[in-house]
Amino acid sequence: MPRIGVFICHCGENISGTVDCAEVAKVSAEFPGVVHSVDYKYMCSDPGQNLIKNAIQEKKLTGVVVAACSPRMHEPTFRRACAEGGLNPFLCEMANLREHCSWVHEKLPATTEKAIDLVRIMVEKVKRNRPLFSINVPVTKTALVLGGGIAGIQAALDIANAGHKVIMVERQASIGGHMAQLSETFPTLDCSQCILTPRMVEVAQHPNITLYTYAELEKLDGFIGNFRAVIRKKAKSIDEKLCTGCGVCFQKCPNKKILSEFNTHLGTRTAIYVPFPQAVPNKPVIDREHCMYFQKGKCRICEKFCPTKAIRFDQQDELIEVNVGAVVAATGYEVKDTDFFPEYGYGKYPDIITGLQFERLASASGPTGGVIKRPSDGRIPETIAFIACAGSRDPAKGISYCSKICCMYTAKHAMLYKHKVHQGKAYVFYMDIRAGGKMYEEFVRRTIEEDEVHYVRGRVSRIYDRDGKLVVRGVDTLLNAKPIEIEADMVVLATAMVAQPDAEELAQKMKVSYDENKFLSEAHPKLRPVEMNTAGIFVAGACQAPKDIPETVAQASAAASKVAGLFSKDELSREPVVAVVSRTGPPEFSNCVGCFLCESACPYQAIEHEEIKTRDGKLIKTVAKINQGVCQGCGTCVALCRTKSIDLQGFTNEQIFAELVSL
Amino acid sequence: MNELQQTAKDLLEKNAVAVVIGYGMGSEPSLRRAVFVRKPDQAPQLIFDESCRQNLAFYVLKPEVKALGKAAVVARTPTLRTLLQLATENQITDESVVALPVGNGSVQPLTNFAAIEQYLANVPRGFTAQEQQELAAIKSKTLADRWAFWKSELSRCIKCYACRAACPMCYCSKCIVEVNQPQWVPVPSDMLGNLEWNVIRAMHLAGRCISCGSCADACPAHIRIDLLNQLLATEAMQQFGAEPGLSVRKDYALATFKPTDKEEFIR
Amino acid sequence: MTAANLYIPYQMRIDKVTEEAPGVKTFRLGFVNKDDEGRFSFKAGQFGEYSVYGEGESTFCIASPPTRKGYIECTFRQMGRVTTALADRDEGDIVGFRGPYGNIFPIDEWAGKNLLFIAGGIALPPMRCVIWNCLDLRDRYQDVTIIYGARTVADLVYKHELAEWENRSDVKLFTTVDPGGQTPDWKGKVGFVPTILEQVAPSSVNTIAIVCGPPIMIKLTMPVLAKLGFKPEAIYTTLENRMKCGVGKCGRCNVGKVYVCKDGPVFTLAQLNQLPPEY
Amino acid sequence: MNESKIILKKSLGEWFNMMTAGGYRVVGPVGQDGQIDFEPVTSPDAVRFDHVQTNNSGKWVMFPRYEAMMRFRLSGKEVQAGEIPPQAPPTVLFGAHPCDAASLATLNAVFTWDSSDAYFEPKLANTTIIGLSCTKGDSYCFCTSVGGGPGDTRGSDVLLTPLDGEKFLAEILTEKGKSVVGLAPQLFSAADGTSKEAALAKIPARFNHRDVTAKLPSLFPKEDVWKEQSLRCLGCGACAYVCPTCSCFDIQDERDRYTGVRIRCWDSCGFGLFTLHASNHNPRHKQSERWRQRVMHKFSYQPERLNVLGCVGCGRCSRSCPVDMNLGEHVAALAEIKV
Repeated sequence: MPRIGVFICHCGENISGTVDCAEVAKVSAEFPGVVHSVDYKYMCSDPGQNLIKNAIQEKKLTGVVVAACSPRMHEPTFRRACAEGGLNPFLCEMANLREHCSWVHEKLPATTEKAIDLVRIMVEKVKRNRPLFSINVPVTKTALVLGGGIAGIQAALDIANAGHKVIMVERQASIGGHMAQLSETFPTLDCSQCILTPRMVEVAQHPNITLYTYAELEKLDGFIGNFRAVIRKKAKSIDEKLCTGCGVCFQKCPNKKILSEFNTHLGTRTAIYVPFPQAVPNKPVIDREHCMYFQKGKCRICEKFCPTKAIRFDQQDELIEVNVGAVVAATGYEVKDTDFFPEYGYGKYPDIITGLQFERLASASGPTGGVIKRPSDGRIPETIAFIACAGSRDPAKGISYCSKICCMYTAKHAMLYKHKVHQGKAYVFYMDIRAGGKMYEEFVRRTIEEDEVHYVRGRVSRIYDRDGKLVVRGVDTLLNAKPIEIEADMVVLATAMVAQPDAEELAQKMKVSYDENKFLSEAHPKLRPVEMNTAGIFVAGACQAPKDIPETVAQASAAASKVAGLFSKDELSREPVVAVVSRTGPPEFSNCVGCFLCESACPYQAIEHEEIKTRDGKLIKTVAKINQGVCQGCGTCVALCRTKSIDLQGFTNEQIFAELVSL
Repeated sequence: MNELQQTAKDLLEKNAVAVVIGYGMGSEPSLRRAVFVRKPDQAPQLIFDESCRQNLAFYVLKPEVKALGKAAVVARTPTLRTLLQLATENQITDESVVALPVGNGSVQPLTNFAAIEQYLANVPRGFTAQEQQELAAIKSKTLADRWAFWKSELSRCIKCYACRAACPMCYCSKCIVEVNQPQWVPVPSDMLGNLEWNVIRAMHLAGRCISCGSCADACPAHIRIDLLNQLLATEAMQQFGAEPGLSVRKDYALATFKPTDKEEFIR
Repeated sequence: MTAANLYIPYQMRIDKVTEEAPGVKTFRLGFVNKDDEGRFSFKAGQFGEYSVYGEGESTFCIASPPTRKGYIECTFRQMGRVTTALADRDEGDIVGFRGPYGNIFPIDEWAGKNLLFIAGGIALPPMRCVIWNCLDLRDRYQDVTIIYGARTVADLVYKHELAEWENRSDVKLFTTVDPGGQTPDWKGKVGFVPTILEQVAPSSVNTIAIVCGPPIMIKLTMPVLAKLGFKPEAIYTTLENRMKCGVGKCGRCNVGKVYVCKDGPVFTLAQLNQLPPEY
Repeated sequence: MNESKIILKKSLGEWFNMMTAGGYRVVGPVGQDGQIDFEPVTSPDAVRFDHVQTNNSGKWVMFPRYEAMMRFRLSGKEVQAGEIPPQAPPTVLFGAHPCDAASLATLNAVFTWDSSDAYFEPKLANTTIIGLSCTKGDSYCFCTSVGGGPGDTRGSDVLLTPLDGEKFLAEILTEKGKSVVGLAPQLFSAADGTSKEAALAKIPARFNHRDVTAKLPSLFPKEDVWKEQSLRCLGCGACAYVCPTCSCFDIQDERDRYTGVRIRCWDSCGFGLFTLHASNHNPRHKQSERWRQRVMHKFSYQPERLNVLGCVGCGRCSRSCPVDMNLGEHVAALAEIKV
């Protein structure tokens, strides 16, 4: 029979005020297996802990139940005390007499009876505890940063500056992301590119950062500290070592009419191109879809003119396998197409544009050199209407959330317009103004009051063309719901920020969860905002939810600090509360029948396949195996397993069963 | 020779399979029993008619039958669905089994799971009118009456486990009733143990059971275990859209979460 | 306890617990009720049903010799539900015991002969009873040779008694561990039991061999014994089929027309050769 | 002893009432078609006479599905344990067919072999069997192949044979039988000499059990035979549980908090785990080996060891088999094999 010690804490008056602690101790002493039972005023105090340590030694205890407060509070304290007393710390259990009993009941005999029940349950559990030992997992101190926007850049630089290696993967030919497309940034109106470019260059030059542009994550396996990523480096069709970035190639490329993605289709580019002049790396790639050679088999003009002979038409995609210890997902967002708002006429009228397009028009490096011109005829608009919430906050259109930045950038756009077109009239249609940030409200007020932008609170019902003017029709709900009609030369829609079109696919590749809008889900919305539910994967920026730049940068730094924290140790030590698959003797070797239903249930993808083979290598059966590095001990697989082949260490079926039977 | 017999004979002659698992004459004129045809000239033993009820998919997993080699199974719709569900659960592979669909005219062998999926796409499914009526009758009972009904049914259980043995989805090498650390289900057949056994089995089959009825056919005490399983199958269908055995896609209702899950039971 | 109802166990108190090897323990059990002790007697080779109240019964041999009065000992490996619960018992705890059941080693018939004991791993306990029984009656027998092997040094059970036998001049003891199972200071042999038996090559003349071990060891040892000239009638072993009742009723240990609990557990190889190989 | 009398069918109800009044629990075949079983008779009208066979046998009267033997309580380091005395209420098992009555000899042989079974023996001693001859059989019946017959008196204390729709010939065979008849002597009239033979069902013999017993040891090694026969066997325990002679059992502890009972309950040699060692070694790993054990045990081991046949030819195993394993057919086939 085990030798269990029971230690009842009064917690001052907290427990003893309602529970007869001496009685609990007395009754507990009679439980089968209990050889020692005492009560004490403060078990967590030094003398209290000494009671436990001494009893372990004097009574040769094989298990300890401390009946006190929540294990959240003092389990580490008492487990440490047990360890110091020479008992494996996992042979110590706590019965929560405070939160589960004394605090929630009145002083009645039944309260003491419940306390006795709680102790008895834990006695029965601890009898079946087995010594457990922390699991140590080695850590590969390299981080994989997915995405080279401002979130990825910030996270990569912070991690790299903390002294760890970083591998950055960017899908486009250049890092920079959406921030590189922006003109000025609210609320300070500093030039986006001016503040971003130095960071981009720093990334490129950082000795700790390896940069893969024009590359994507192909596959991610493994677990915290030990991921294995496969990166697909798409064929750039140039030899990056030889290319000097001189630009002759794209000057000579005959196909100049390709709509530039960077310029939001408001400008053009060539088939061999760098996305924008400040690109990092500043080396071109060939867009094979538009390259005449790849499409028609003829041309090769760039090759002819390349002074360093760097063009490689036969280049293939390359798969690179890297080992990393942590992953930061910073894959950003996309702007919602407005096709789904046919009443706003986007796509039908060229002068109805998105906010991001306006950024390019307003940008000094943009297609118009910073002059606000109508895409249709190049005229400077005299009247311009901005429509906020063009898609956001509209469950009927499938986007129920607020895109968060539109109020601010719309104010900024209106302000920029007024700064550039002094005589122009600017209208902003809005639902509410959400300007909750440092200096944000002041910025909006400035737009309204100093720059005299007309803010109209109301929804736009329809936009249509009348003699070359865009008639914006809506309701001004502030003036007795008066219908309002404005004849504008240009309309800017603050379209919703949405997840990248392949966000779901990426999330599945990384085996992390995502919400109904395909934004990646953090582990806890408040307390673990940068961790994902798969340990070792962190999230930064707008791939998690719409965010502005300061928030994105803050989250990126937070993710980086989490990574740096993870990398501060050579090995991860974690509680051995993980699932295990039982093994038996031959000929079955395990009760697991390999149905792998647990595999689809595991939220952490910790279930692996293990082949059991004979000595001469013949496959006997394939059974489940838990990757102890990945397992978070949630127990879902245990509940699901029909043959009870999976057990959760520290919370075994036998223990839980014994707890229930003892009630 | 009819088409079934001819098809079986061809498969055996071509060595496409080592055994054809089918139905043959049983002890009584009205009874059919499983036969294991291994020689082409035995093919005339095979019969198929209304009396052929057993879900032969069970035998695909039986070690002694497996040892004979690749098998063709005379398969009614439930059997086909069972095969797909077994495939979903990694118990059989495309290479281990050929299905001979019966009951729909042609006996064209289905040599892979994709073919079975395709075949099943055109087969009507759902409970029969009689089954639906029985289910509705149970559901319309008051809780007390329902409890009384099941108590009376399950009190007859002698824990012979014929239901489990006959069920092709009960393929665990060590069933939970045999796992004794802890002893999940009391060993003897008294009311508590009977209830626990039958309820646990029903839960283990929820979302997996394709309602072939083999359990009830096998029960020597004539307990309506099939009703219990059908009730849970209905729940799995209504709550989670679970229709097991229609594809090899892994979407076990109890293991996966879908935003469309109703989860009315926890409201 | 009523003698009339054979299913009701004697209550036994655990007087001493010895850790023999990883997962292997020996309990010394004394009768709680002295009347029971007075009624109780057994012979070498017999077994019993040991129980933990609330967990069930488990079958093992009586590992102490009948020549040591006042207690019985059992040695078991923690494997299933009951043995796990047993392993959790401590000195002073109460367990149940039904027995003795089964037949015996015919040690009286062996008088005047050489005895060769061959055991592997956790199968020494069934043999320890008869070894001590014979050693306690040492002058009745000629040479006594013991060959005992285990997977590793740690897995050897009764280490203190092995040392005692080692030091006795009237016992030839050969201990061995499987290749790879030795420790740096291991002084015994290294090799599988059949190999060591072949090396030691005891004479089969006027010798009884008693063999006990895992099925694979038995299978490989028998041909060596045959080669050494042992007749099937001179080779004894004890079977460990699954049992519940211990008295030939529950049907579990039935092999051919034999019930291991009643006709065994002790069999000569000659008898085993008559049985279907279902043990 | 063997005295024959006549009792009218309409008098049976009164006889039952007298038995109940006399302190007997009356157990008989009751239930709906397809689900007729031996259960305590609450109303004489509920007793069935027209069935070939009950689903389950009446062995539970002597050997219940579940039986508590010992209770215990744990506290501190102490255990209080006590025997649960056998419950053996005086019982009349009414309407057992001759095969069922014959099965008692087999059960008795097992439970009294060398040591006495405190739970079985008093129950058997306190049970009076009022047998009922068979006037019909079906293709599963093979009592005549195993030494029995539709009018066999073995095992019965009183054997009733329906002579026509109205009256029964009552053969009073034992003292126990005499006692139950003595409860209501007025209901019995002198026999008129009508032979019961004409009323009995005709059950053709399918094999000679002595030949089978003699031959089986030589069939043991013929693995293919057993494999082929058991290929469709599911390995369920239905056959063993409905069998009147199967007596394998399990012993288990059941407990809640700190009190519990040690019980015994039915088990089946058809289960894979029946012989599984704790080490996971299983002497009868394959279903074919377990099927062979079932046949050998009944037709070879028990006759050799206990001098009783382990089968009474009631056919329940085959009737309840989900996959139409037909014992009579299989044993007949074994009898045909040339060795």
